[in-house]
Order: sequence, then structure tokens, then C-alpha cells
Amino acid sequence: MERSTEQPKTRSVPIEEVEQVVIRFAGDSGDGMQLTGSQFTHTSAVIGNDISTLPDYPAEIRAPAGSLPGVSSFQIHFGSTDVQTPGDQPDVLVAMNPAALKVHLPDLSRNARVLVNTDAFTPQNLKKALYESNPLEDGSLADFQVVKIPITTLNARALKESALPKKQLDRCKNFWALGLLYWLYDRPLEPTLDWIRAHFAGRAEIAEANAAALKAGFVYGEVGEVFTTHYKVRKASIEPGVYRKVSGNDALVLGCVAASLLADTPLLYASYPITPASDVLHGLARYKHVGVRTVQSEDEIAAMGIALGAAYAGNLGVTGTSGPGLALKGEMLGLAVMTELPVVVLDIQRAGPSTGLPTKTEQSDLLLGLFGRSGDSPVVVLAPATPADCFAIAIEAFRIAVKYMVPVVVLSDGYLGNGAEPWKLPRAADLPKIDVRHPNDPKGFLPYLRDPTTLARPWAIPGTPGFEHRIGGIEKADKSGNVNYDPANHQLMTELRLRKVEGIADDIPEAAVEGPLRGDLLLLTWGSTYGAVSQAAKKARAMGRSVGHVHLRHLNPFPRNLGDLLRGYEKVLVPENNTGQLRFLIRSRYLVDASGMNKVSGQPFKIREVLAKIEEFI
Amino acid sequence: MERSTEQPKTRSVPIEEVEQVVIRFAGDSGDGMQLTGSQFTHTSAVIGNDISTLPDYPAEIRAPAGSLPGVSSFQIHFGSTDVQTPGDQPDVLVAMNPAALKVHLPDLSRNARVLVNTDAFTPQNLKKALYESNPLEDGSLADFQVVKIPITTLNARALKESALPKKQLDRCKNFWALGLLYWLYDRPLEPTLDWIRAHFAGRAEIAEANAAALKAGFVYGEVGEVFTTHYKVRKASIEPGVYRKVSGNDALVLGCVAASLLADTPLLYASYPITPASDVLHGLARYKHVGVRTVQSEDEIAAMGIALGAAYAGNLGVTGTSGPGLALKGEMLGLAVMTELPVVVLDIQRAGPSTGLPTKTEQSDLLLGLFGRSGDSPVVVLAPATPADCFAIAIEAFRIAVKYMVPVVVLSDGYLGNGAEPWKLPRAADLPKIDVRHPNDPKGFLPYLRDPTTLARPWAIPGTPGFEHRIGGIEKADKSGNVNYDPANHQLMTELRLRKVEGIADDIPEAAVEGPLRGDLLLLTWGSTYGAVSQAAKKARAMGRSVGHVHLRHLNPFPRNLGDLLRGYEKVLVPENNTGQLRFLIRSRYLVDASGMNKVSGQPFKIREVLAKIEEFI
Amino acid sequence: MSEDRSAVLSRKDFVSDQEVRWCPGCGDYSILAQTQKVLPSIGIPREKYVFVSGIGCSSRFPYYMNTYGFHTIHGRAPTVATGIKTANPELSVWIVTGDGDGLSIGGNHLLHTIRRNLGVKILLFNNRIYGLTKGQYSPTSELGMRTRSSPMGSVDYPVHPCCFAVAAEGTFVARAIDSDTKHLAMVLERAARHEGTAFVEIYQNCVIFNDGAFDSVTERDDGTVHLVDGEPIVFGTNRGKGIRRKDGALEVVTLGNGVGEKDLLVHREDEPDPGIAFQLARMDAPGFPVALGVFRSVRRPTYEEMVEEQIRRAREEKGPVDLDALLREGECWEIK
Amino acid sequence: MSEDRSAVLSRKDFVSDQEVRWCPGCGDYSILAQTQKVLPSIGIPREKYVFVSGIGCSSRFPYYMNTYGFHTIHGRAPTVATGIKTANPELSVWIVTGDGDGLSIGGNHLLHTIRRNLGVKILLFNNRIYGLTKGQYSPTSELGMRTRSSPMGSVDYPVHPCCFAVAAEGTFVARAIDSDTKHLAMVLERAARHEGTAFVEIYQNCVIFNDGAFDSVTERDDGTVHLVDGEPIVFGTNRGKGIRRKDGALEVVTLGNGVGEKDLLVHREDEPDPGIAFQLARMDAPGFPVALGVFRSVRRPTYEEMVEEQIRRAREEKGPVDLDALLREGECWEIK
Ligand SMILES: Cc1ncc(C[n+]2csc(CCOP(=O)(O)OP(=O)(O)O)c2C)c(N)n1
Ligand SMILES: Cc1ncc(C[n+]2csc(CCOP(=O)(O)OP(=O)(O)O)c2C)c(N)n1
Ligand code: SF4
Ligand code: SF4
Ligand SMILES: [Mg+2]
Ligand SMILES: [Mg+2]
Repeated sequence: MERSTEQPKTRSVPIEEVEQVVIRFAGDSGDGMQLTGSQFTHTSAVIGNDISTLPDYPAEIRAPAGSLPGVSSFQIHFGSTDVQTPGDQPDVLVAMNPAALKVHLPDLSRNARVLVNTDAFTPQNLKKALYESNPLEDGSLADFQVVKIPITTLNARALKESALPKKQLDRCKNFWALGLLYWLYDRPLEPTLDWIRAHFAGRAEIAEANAAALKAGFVYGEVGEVFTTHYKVRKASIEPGVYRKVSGNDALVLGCVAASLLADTPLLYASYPITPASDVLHGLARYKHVGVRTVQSEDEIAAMGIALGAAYAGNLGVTGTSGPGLALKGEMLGLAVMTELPVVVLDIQRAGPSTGLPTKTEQSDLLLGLFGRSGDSPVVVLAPATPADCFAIAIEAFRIAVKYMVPVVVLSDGYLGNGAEPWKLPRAADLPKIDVRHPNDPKGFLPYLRDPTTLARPWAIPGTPGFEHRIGGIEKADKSGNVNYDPANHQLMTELRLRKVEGIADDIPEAAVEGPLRGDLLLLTWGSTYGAVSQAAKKARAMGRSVGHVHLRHLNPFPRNLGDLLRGYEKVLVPENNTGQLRFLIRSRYLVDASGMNKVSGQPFKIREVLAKIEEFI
Repeated sequence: MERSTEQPKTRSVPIEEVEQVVIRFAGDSGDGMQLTGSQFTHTSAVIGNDISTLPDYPAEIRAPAGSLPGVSSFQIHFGSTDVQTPGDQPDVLVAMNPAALKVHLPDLSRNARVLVNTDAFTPQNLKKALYESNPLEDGSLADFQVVKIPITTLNARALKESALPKKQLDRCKNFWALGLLYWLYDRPLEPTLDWIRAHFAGRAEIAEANAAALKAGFVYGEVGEVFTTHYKVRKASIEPGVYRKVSGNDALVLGCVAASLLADTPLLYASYPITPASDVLHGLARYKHVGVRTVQSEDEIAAMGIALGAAYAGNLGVTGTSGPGLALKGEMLGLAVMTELPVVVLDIQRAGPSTGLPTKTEQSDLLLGLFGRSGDSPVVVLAPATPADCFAIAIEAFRIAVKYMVPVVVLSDGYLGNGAEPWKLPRAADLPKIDVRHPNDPKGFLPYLRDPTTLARPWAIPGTPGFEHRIGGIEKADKSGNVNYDPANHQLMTELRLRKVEGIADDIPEAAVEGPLRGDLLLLTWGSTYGAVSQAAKKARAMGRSVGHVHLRHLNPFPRNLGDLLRGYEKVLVPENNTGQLRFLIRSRYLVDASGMNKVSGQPFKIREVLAKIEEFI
Repeated sequence: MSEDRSAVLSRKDFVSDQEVRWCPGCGDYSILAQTQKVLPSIGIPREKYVFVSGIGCSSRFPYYMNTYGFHTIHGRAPTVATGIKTANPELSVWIVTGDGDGLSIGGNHLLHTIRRNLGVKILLFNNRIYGLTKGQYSPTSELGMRTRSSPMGSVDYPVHPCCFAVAAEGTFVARAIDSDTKHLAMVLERAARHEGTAFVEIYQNCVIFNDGAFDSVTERDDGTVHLVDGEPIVFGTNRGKGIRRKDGALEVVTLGNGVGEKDLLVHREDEPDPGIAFQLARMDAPGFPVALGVFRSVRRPTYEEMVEEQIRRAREEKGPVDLDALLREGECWEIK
Repeated sequence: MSEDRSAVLSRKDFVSDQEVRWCPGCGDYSILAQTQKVLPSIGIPREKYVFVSGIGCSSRFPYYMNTYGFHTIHGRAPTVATGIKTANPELSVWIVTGDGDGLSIGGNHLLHTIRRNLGVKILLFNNRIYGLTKGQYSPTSELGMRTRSSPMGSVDYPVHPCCFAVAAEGTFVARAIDSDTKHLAMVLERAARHEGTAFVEIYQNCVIFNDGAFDSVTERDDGTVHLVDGEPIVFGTNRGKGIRRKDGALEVVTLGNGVGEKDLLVHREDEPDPGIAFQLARMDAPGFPVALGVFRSVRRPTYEEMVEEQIRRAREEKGPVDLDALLREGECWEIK
């Protein structure tokens, strides 16, 4: 490891091995906490730890510096085993100012370690954080292991030789803190030094200052005599391969791009910006070289119409939004149902109802996705389980849409969308092919003549001679697709649309159980609750409980074996971030007396909350 | 009975008594069938028969004269007992032209009587109706009692002394046919003669011609020697009182107006025209003298926003639409949920999905009404059982909305909206009061401080000094209503919104059973299926079957006793004009293995269809 | 799909097998007929035409055209058309809409489609009424009009569709009338050939709910003026009147007595200042003749051209695509 | 609710207890301050004010006003405001919206609200960017602008809000800028006093995502021109330039050398032909100064006035109402 020349003598601090650690970096929006967090993440990943992360931004664009609403944080969970969530509670909180301390303290358990930048605890900052007295002095932190470090001062001292103005130097203090944490958890500096070099290429002074700050923080750990021990987290036993950190939104973007290549069909993404879905638009806008067209439309209805028009014209048509936008798309999605076109709708759910809590997560659009249209209008509904799973789900959505000529709704959420995890990159050759067929023999062509197995109608696209035909939202005659007001035909077409979607159950994997196939309790989940519930169930089993876990990625239709699985357990519990939407579906479909665990606080489940509920239930 | 002076001698035709008759008048859109039908209805009502009617218009505005799509019809069911639907099948079809015959023949049972205007069976008209040969001559009507009458000729002959041009005289032929039917079913001419006088006041020649045509038709029955018998239908045993015929849409209009008077609060109705809801707009636009404001908005979203704004400003705010419009209103309705304002949404359902069959009926917006918004956003859902019940439901909707500060969705449908029945006019003094309260003491006022019983928040309206406050779609802090991002608060508020709606179950009547309280089969219904299912159940009981019937007017929340009722029967059957939406809810809520009877042909149930299903089930 | 095939197309190639279902006498018939007459002459093969409509009497149009067609939902045709045109710029995409469909529920999509200069044709059938829903006033109905939803008269001021299109930065804005079929055909052909959004308002008589709405325009000799590019604006019996500018506003003058054509406003379709097209489009009775013809026709890059250009450039800059390489573009690491 | 109470109102009566949460330096602060300063002088009691907004940074405005307020949903503020104003015409209803809220998702409601001449004020904060969603281009962003959603530059042509408002038949259309607070206050006061829809576009600097968007306008002496009713349109250093009409279009001239104020266009807010307001509203750099001030101010009956008048007439014609009588109005019969 390269060391700065000024490096003082090292003292020897004992090193202890731990399995898992959760760190939360918190500071003002201007303090660079997101960067700090993602550097720590990257380094941890590179050295082979299992990781999971969760950023938390303020709702305001730029709240006043030092204020409570201005606090920004980044949590990372890393370990040698079983990291599937960003962690229930931080073991270490790094608080760069009083507001950060105030906002995050309630999340800590007794004895958690709190690293504070004492320099920031000025009367002015304390006031902005609405502290009446200085928590570092009034004894209110007695339950925690507080480590007080004048980070600003130490950072300034380390950079005293830099020619940069004071203000700029101060902005390096997040690297100083990062260096200290690297020392504390025995991480190499290289990956971050590499990043600094690349990122500040051409701005040598800034690069140097940041590098120096990083190193200074590291060295401080070694010689500063504030820590009596430091920690080591072994490599996890991770499948070999090339990895990359992805958020759910990144993975959706890559999944869409991959689908386009796998289908050999251009993709058109139409969207109106909305938190937390906008990043999908931003991401896809960067794939023009793959032939991806993105249209930022005037509203969500337009986005749905544009995606539908693109699908009609033979593209992979897709739109993305969050809850309020999905509500707006209902009527147009109904048209997609009637015209049986392969369009995909991504909903990155946020906490509702109405504007709700736009930056917080929830899973409360399930029933909207299933039923938010007039008439009986079945669509396919899928949900990714983890950030990386968003990639596979996007491909699955297009596979089904195109094969069955049916709209598909994908329910991700803010927690998946913004949270990140390492993703083992698949090889293109191993990905499912998406088999796009357009009819080529005009003889006997009828726009609603169905494939006998899939019940799909032919995808005949404008521009192809001999297939000129008209479609629309009025009920269509079976086969010919002409406008038809005949009662029996409407009954038939309604049933056909339903049967087509139900039939897809034969073309999706059966639901799998983690844990025993029969037992006392089954946990049934969908979407982003996967990680926490899976871990909780595992822990419960480790404690001797007979607990199975089934996670659904296909919500309409359900896997064929779901009913049988549910009946294998004494009790069924459905933890959800809503007031009980999947539970509602399951009870109706299988007449199983499922109970709910319903958290609607805009926050994901913690493992221990689920564990406690399991204990309560068994 | 006044008779025309030219009246020939009467011959004596025997009269037979029957309990119930179903007549369908059918002709070209230009033939005046709607008028004929409603005159027959009115006369039958006046003489004390029980009645129920159903008009059926062409989907096109004005399809080519004589064409199949141009056929217009009106069905009336009248009798001395048990008339609750417009009738399963016509006993008599009056077909004014070949197209009318062709369209309606499939609905007739063997031996039904078919009255045809032979004059209209010209080669040209036969061709327009796509007849290859003349059905009056080719033996294809052998199964029916065909009565061939040259109505156009006879009508012209009767009016030969009128100075009106031939074309105008020909247009009187519907009155001639009406007169004949009056004779056939022994009805007085006065009510219609009165109507003619009033309606054509100032146009004496036309009035005279129509009156003469009516009388001529009547006389023809007596002397024409085509009928060997005529019929009498006794008075029904109808509760004494003043009656009026109302369609469901009329009754909604009157219910809204009544609610405004009962609440002593102006009503504002905002709507964008859509079939079959437009008549509510047309109707309410005529009540300006009651202070009703109607706004024809640019679209359905605007209508919802306008109604919400009106509610915020202290009016009874209401909007009305049909399915596709309801889908559009979802996001704005979500804002109503969050701001807890008393707004009412009327959905006159039509056959879907998408544009579907706009002029046909269906009940397939139930799940959309319940769930068509992002997030967990509970609303109250009501549904009228009969056309006249729309009046009471409108009042009930406002009563609940105002008392609980909650949005209420009312699900009527095309069948109720256009169908009509006699309605015993209530006395204003007997109607429920709607108790509107606005806070008057600014001290301690908080916009989200709830009434401990109803959980309603105060309705403080702009213009009132001392209550200035801000509301919106972002999650609100309990009590203060300020913007609030706190996790625990969102959980609390989500639960409060849910509990408020659930609590309304204590303030609605328990569900009542028609038939035995426990037994082999329970029929569970909602909305417009009431009449047919109630009749079918009654018939089944008369045949010795143990069949109960529960009809729901409150769909969210359900009546408290519903679960108990359901468990009293071996089997539960839910007949619905959709693919099983109420069944879905019931199964989930009560874990009852309810089966469905699902007709989605754009047509209401027939009594005998339901009866057959009952037989199949028991 | 050779261009040759189109050479032999005739009117009836564009007639579908569906029975036309408008009221006898409806102005829609004439517009349909002219469209079917004009298209064969454009030189685009039939399979490249797509007609997209919303909901309304007018919006049944696509069913009668033997081309690709999409009868969408109320007001949203421009959105579906945007998807189609952006996905495949080679198609000739025609939007058919009504005054309600296009300007009431669909006004916003119209605005944005026009301002983007998406290469589609927009035919707005203006009958100043909602036909399909049986006669309520529309955004182009005159103030005070009594309809089923306005028994005491409408309290909404009407909007002028062509002014709206000009304000939306339309590159081609024109007006025609159902009854003047020759002129209508000319305008349709001009629209067909325009690159960019071609917006055409067509006065259309609804015989059932608003019969004679344009009688005041068609009955009088001086009720209309036909705009001709590069010519002074003359109209009336024996071309005896003209439009002149006065203090920036427009006025009607009678020719003669020293007032000649040279004093009149000369119409320029490509006038850079759209304010003049705006003024001409807003002329209305009483006081002014209603202008028919092309108010504005300018060329600027279309939406789809710019989209394609970016794709071309991105492809050029980033070279050919390989999925494996593409997935590995981020910060990756290897676990062995 | 006597008018007297308002006489003693001051700026701080309009300041709510909520902490203002815009980025430091955001132009929204200035607009808020001017509004709070102007309202006490209007003579309307505080409880009669209602501020209605959509979603966006700008739309947080109502929280900071100690009046009634409704923070609705994206683009729909005009609809809720229509409900409020129609239900209670006595209220002074203010719509606060952004370029995205008002012209992207909400364009249609804006169009219809303006054309109905509903008596509300519409303040459109135009920062030419989506602020709240962190920086995507908006319908007023210039072509080619690079944002997170347009990494190679936007391919949408911008719309001019005031031209749009004029085309929507606006009776009061004006423009101001956050940085010129005195002029802004004057325009707000004029809007407050207008009867009918008062549409005000306010150039607003977003320091985070589009900082300096209006620098080209504010930096140069001749970047803007202030319109004054009844006066020739003069601008620039030492009022050395003016706007003149040439062949119907507008042109910039330098005064002197025989060109005097008398040759210039005289601004008339009540000019009957809205085409002139349209032209002035569309002036833009380069080539023209941007006009600030009132483009158009005319009086015509408002929506709510006409609604009230119909209700008054209906009441007069049909007399007092009794529910029993009302239910019995149709064709009734009695069963005994
Ligand atoms: C979402 C929705 N709202 C309302 C309607 C009902 N609707 C159908 S067409 C129409 C207006 C038709 O008017 P216009 O566009 O002028 O067409 P026209 O019939 O006059 O040609 C309306 C309100 C609908 N189909 N969908
Ligand atoms: C239905 C819906 N779609 C999208 C959004 C996301 N959204 C919130 S504000 C906004 C745009 C804001 O831009 P603008 O109106 O210009 O306001 P500014 O923030 O610039 O003041 C968007 C797209 C939303 N809240 N609701
Ligand atoms: S109602 Fe009017 S617009 Fe519609 S088809 Fe008939 S005449 Fe034409
Ligand atoms: S993001 Fe821009 S518009 Fe929004 S508050 Fe910040 S500076 Fe103002
Ligand atoms: Mg129309
Ligand atoms: Mg903006």
C-alpha cells in the first residue's frame, strides 16, 4: 500500500474479525455523503465482501445548509455472509454535523458507535438542527460509544500545503472520514485513489488534496489513539465472475437495452419525469447508440400512448412512472388491453396515496396495477425481488409481452430503484432469447386470429404491404377484429382476454420455497421485501422454527403451484409495505386465511421486525 | 272514452285477463319508437299497472334509414304483480320495418306475437336489412304468430282529410300502432291524447293528425278482425301515493338536487359528456333555479378537480362519468382521499374495457372504483339497486361524504341509467337530513383534528376569517395537517384513513335477506342485477327451493352482518355483469367459497337465466 | 415496398370494406372522399399510411380508409401517433380529430405535438359541437349557444383552432371547409406534402346537432377569403374587397376610389413573424371574412429528423454494440 | 368579513408559519416577497384569498402564504381553482404554477381556464426547467438544451407562454421577472385588480438546474423593453431604440437620424386585435428585446359572472323552490 511520505510511525492496533457491519454516513447535502458511501461500497465489493446499500436524499432540492431537512445519508451493509438488505440498524453512524446526528440517532441501538465531526457542532449549527443544548456535552449520548473527532480541523491540517482555497480544502473532509473508516475496517485505499485520479483528471490540485485527505484519515486511525481495535471482514463466498454494482433503476435500464438486443427490435421508452422513476429515463437516454429512442412526453397519458403507438409500429414500446402516473395511464392501458399490443409499463412505486411521500418507498400500487382500468381488463403483473433482479424482470416482461401480445406491468419501488447491490454480470449468450414474429403471409391474415396455444394475435406492423388493417378501443369481432356490438362476441372476447393472461401461468416457473415444504408458517412476499423477509426466515429456521418463505415475481398470473404450497403450512403471513394488497389477492384466490404484516411508513422492513413477527406468530 | 265521430260500429271481441305482458316496439330511429314506448308506459302506470322499461338506442347518431344499425327499440314490461325488470323476452314485438324484425327476432320465444307493418317490407328495405328473401313470405316466421298489418296505408287512409303533407302524415304511424296496442291491452287513450294536446300546443294540425292516428289504430283493433281476443291486465297492488316514472339518470339528478336542499348547501356538478352519463349533466343543467351550478369541463380530470375545488369551497361537489372517465379521475380522486374532502363521484358504468360498447351495460368498474388510485387510498363505494333507488343513493352518498369528510363513489350503470320504473314520490319531510357543519370557533382549530367518533376532520371553508390553512396531496401531519415526512405519521395517517372508512359500517343498515335466513343457496348481488335476481330467487322459492337473496347497496364498507349471513348457506352464488368482481371481494373478505355467474355481453340478466343457474346449483 | 406500387394506386385502393356510418348529409363524407382522392397522387405506397384518431363521429374515419388505422381513445390520438412516427419515421401518419377530441380533452397533446414539429398531419374536423355524444357545446361553439348541456346558453368563449396552432409554433397551419371540395383537396394535398406538423382545421357541417353552423360563411359572397401565397388578399363579389393593415390591426377595404390591390396585405405563407398568420386566422364574422387556405408554411427540422440524427451521431461516436461489452461498461470488478 | 379589516393588513399578515424551503438564491423568494407585499394594498380581507398550486418547486408557494391554500397535484391547479371560484365567486383565487406544471402536463387546463375568462390570477413561474424533479428540460427550454433527460440536447421546440395565453383569448396577459422586483410588484398588483383571467409569466431563476437562464435578458441594457400603455415602445441605453412595424412584422430601430418616437409602435393594452399582443409577446433574443409588462388587458364578462347571471335569471323565472313541488314537476299520477 502506497503511503504518504509524511507518514508518522505506525502503532500496532489489534485487529478483530467480524461477519457483518452496517455503516451509515450522514451529513449535510453539501457534505458529499453519497460519494463517500459509494466509494466505501465499491472498495468493499472489490475486496470480495457481500454488500447492499441504500441512499437517502432530502425531499427538498437544496434545503438550507445545516438544517434537518437538508440531511443526506448513505447506508452500506457489508459482510462475509448473508447480506441481502442494507441492514436493519447502523453499527456505526458517521455524523458530519448536528443535523445529521439528530436525524439519525433514533435509528441506532444502544451501544452503537457514533463518529462525530466535533468541528461542526457550533452554536449556529446546533440551532439549525434545533438542538437546545450541545448533545456532545449534555450527556444525551450516554447510551452510545461516541468518538469525537475534529475532522474539519484535522483535514485542514493535513492539507495545509495545498494551494487550494480553504473552502475547497474543507470539502475534502468526506475523504478524510472515508480514510478513517477504511482504516477501521481494514480496506485498501487503491480503488478510491484510482477513482480520484480518473474523476479529477485534469484537475490535479483537487485530486491531490482529496487523495491526501483520504490518506490522512487512514493514518489518523493508525496513530490517533482513538480506536483500541480495528476490524476485518472476510471475503464472502461469492460466485466467481465479473461484478458490477447496480441500483434497481440502473438494472431496469440495462434490462430494457438487453431486451432490445435479444429481440433484435428497437426500443422506445416514453416517460414523464417523476420521482423515483426519472433515472430510468435518464439512463435510457444514454443508449441512443443501441437505437434506443427516449421521448420525454408532456404527461404520463402521452407517455403511455407513445409507448403503445411504438408497440403498434413494431418497436418494443415501454413507459415508466411512479404511482400517480400509473393512475393516469389507466385509460390508455385499457386501450392496450383491447388492442392486445405488447407494451410494458414500469412503475417505480413510492409512498402514497396522492403525492404522498415521493422520496419514500411503498408497495401500494399492486391493486392499481391489476385493476386500475374500466371494465374487465386483465394485464400481466411482475415484480422484481432485488435491485439486480430488475434486469431479469425487464427481459421477462418483454418476453411475455411479445409472445402473448399483452400489456405487462412491472412493479418496482423506490427502495429497489435507489438501493444497490453487486450484480454478477450474465453472459449475453445465457440470456433468454426474445422471439419476435411478424406475420409474413397476407393470405388469410386476420388481425384477431389467435395462435391456438398462446392465444396471441398476430403482430402485423404498419409499413408491411398486404396487412393493412384497423384496430381500436371498441370491442372487436373475434378473428376479423372489426368493430362489433354483438353480445355473444363481447362475452367471448372478454373471456379470451382473461384466458390468455391466465394461460401464461403455464409459461412461468413454479414458485419455489426457501425452507421446509410444509410447516408451521409460510411467509409470502413480493417485490422489495424479499431480502429482509428471506433473512428473517433464515434466522428463524436457524432458531429451530419451521418457517418457509415463498417469494413471488409473477403476480398475475400466479405460479400454478402456489395454492398447493400455501396449503402446506399451518399459518400464512404476508409481510407487505401496504395495508394488505397481496394478502387480499391470496385470500380471494386460494381461500387461505392469510394474515398481514403491514408497514406503511415509507421505510422497508427490518429483519428483526419480521423476526419478531414470526416469533409472535408461531 | 271520447271517440272520433267517424268511428265505425264496434264488434265485440272477447277479453282475457293476463298477469304480465312484455311488449317491444322496434323500428327505424326515425320511427318514433322511444315516444311510442314511453306513452304506453305512462298510460299503463296511470291505470295502476306495475311497470319497468328499457330503451335501446343505436350506437350511431343517425345510421342510414332502414339499416340494421339504425334500429331503435323500447321494451315495456307491465303487469299486476312482480314487475321488477323490463322482462326477459317480449310477448309481442311490434316491428315497423324489416331491419327491426331482423334485429329483434332472435330475442323472441316460439309462439311470440309479431306485429309487422307490411308496408315497410319493400324490396329496398329488405335489402337494407340484408334480407335475401321476404321473411313475411318465405316461411321463416312459421314459429311465431305473425300479424301483418299495412300500417302506413291504414294510417294514411285515416288521415286523408288532413291538410298536412304526406311525409308528415306518415310520421304519425307510430301513434296508429300505439292506438292498436292500446286496444289490444285495453288501455285508455286519454293520457296520450292529453300529452298530444300539451306537446303540440300551437301546432293544431299536427296534434289533430296524431290524435286521429291514435284513435284509428284503436278502432282498427276493434273492427279490423285481425285479433280474436284482447287482453286486460289488472291493477297491481301498488302502495297508494303520487308516482312518477324515472330513469336512473333522472333519479340521480333529483337525488343530487334533493341533497342540496336537504343539506342547505349549493351543489356544483362538473362533468365531461360521456355515454351513458351525459343525461345527468343535461338534467342538472336545468336546476339553476335551485342554485345548482353545472360546469361542462374540458375533460374528466378537470371535472374531478372542479368538484373537489367546489367541495373545498363548501359546496356539495360532485362529478359524473362512465368507466373510461373514472379511470382518468383516479389521480385526482387520490387527492380527495388525502385532503379528506366530501366529494361524490358518479360512474354510470358501460361495457368495457377501453371504449368497449358504450351504449351497453356492465358492472365492471367495481374494482376500479375501489382500487383505481396509487397508494392505499380507501373510498366509500355505493351502488343503487333500481332506477328509482338512484335517488336515495345520491342522498346517501352526500350524507356519508359530508358526515365523514370522505370521497364517495356511486356505481350506477347503463341499464339503470336508461331504464325506468315508476317511483313513489317521497315527501321531503321524510327524507334524511344532511347535517353540514363548518367549524365556527377558530380557537384550537386544526385542519386534521378529527371528530373522535366519525374521525372526520373539520370542514373549514375559504372566506371564513380565522381558519386560514393549507392542505395538499403530500402526507399530512396528524392534527396540524402540515406537510410531514415522518415515518410513524405516515403509518398512522394511512391507518386513520382506512379506519375512518371501515367505521362507516356502523352507520349503514345491516344487509337484509329476501327469503330464508339460512338455506341451500344464497344469491349475493349488487347494482342493477337486483330485479332479475330477486325475481328469479322468488320463483325458485315458489318452486320449493331454499334460496336466499342478499342485495348490497353499500360495497365499501360492507354491512357488518354480511359475513354471518353468507355463512348461513350451503352455497353462495354471485351473479354479476362482469367476470367476478364482487365475488372476488367476498371471497377475500369472508373466505367464503362463492361461485360466480358472469354475464358480460352488454346485456342485463334475464330472470330465466338466473333461475336456470339456481337449478343447476341446487 | 417500391415507390412504383404507388404509381398505380387509385381512389378505390383507399376505400375499406367497412360500411360508412355517418348521418346522411354529414360533412364527414366529403372530407373522406377528398382524402381518398388525394392520397393516390402523393406517391407513397398504401401500406405506409397510418390513420390515427381519437373518439367522436369524425374519429371513425380510419375504419373507412384501406390503410393501417388506429381508432384510439378520446383526445389521445396525437400521443399514439407520436409513438408510431418516432418508432418509424418512414410512415405517413395522419391524425383525425374533432373540435372536442382535439381541443377539449386533447388540447394539450395537440399543443405539444405541434410545437415539436412532429411530421404528422392533423385534420381537425370542426363542427363546433360534440356529435357522437349527441349535441353538447364544444370549445369552438359560440358563446350563448343553447345545447343539451347549456339550456340557457354556453358561458364559454370559443377558442380559434388555427390561432392555437400558430401559438403552438405550427409550421403548417391551414383551414378548409367540407363544402368546397376542390379547395379542400388542394389543402389536403399541401398538408400531405409538408414536412413537419401539418395542421388543418376543416369546417364540417353536423346536420343533426349544429346544422348550418357555417352558413353565415358560405352563404355570402364576401363570407370567405381564399389566401394565395404571394398575392394581395382580395375577396368578395367581383373581387371587390381586400384586407389591409391599419395601425398593425387588419381592416376590410372596398377596392376602387383610389384603393387598389397594391394597398392590400400580401399573403406570405413563409412570413417569419407568425403574428400575421395569427391575425389572418382570427378574422371572423361579423366584420371580417373567414380566411380559407394556408396561413403558414415554413420548414424547420422535424422532431423525428432530430431524433434520428442523434441516434446516427451516437452510433457513429460509440461504434457497434455488443451486449456483453455494454453490460461491462460500468465500474466492474472480478471475483475469482 | 368587512372590507375594513383589510385596511390594516400588512405584509406579515400574509406570511405563514411554515419555514420556506427553496434553495438559497432561488428566484421564487422574490416572487413570494412581492406577492406578500402587494396583497395588503388590494383591499380584500385575508380570508378571501385562496392560493392553489400544482406540483413543482414553485407550487410550494401556498404553504408560505397565510391565506387559504391548496397544493393540488401536477398540472391540475386550474381545475381545482375553477371549482373554488365557481362555487364562491367572492374569493380571490390565485393559481401558482411552473413551466412544467402549467405548460407540460397542465397545458390543457390552462388553455380552457384562460379562454373561459374565469376570474383567477395565474402566476406561471418560468425557470425553463423542471426544478423539483432535478433538472429535465421543460416546454420552455430552448432547443438543444442538455439536461439529464436530454444528454445530446433537447429536440423539442419551446412554446412561448404569453403567446399561448393570447391565443387562448386571454383578457390579461403580462410578463415580469423575479429580479426586477418593483416592476414585478406592479404587474402583480395589476393582475390582482383585473376582472377575468389574469395570466402572468414570471421569469424565475433556478440557481441549481438552470442558473443564469435569463442573463442574456438582464445583462444587457437593450435586453428588455418595458411596455407602457399608450406610449411608443422605446428601450435600450438612453432609450435609444424602439420597436416599429414593417410590413406587418416588427423591427428594432435606432432612434435619431430622422427616426423619432412618433414612428414607433404605440402600445395599447386594450387593442382589440390580439395579434399585436401576440407579436410583442413573441419578441425574443437574438434580434429583439424581451418585452416585460402588460401585453393585453381588456374587460369582458367573466365565467363566474355569466354563471351567476344565469342562476339569477333562472331563479327569477321559476320562483322559489320547494322540494316536494320540485319532485312532482314531471308527469305524475296518483295511485289511490
Ligand atoms: C374519456 C372519454 N370521455 C368522454 C368520452 C365521450 N365522448 C366521445 S366523443 C366526444 C366528443 C365528440 O366531439 P368531437 O370531438 O367534436 O367529435 P364529433 O363527434 O363532433 O365529430 C365525447 C365527449 C369518451 N369516449 N371518452
Ligand atoms: C402526475 C405527476 N407526474 C409527475 C410528477 C413529477 N413532477 C413533479 S414537479 C414536476 C415538474 C416541475 O417543473 P415545473 O412545473 O417547471 O416546476 P419547478 O419545479 O421548475 O418550479 C414533475 C415532472 C408528479 N408529481 N406528478
Ligand atoms: S352527429 Fe353530426 S357529426 Fe356526427 S355523423 Fe351525424 S351529422 Fe356527422
Ligand atoms: S431547484 Fe431551482 S427552482 Fe427549485 S427551489 Fe432550487 S433553485 Fe428554486
Ligand atoms: Mg365536433
Ligand atoms: Mg420549472
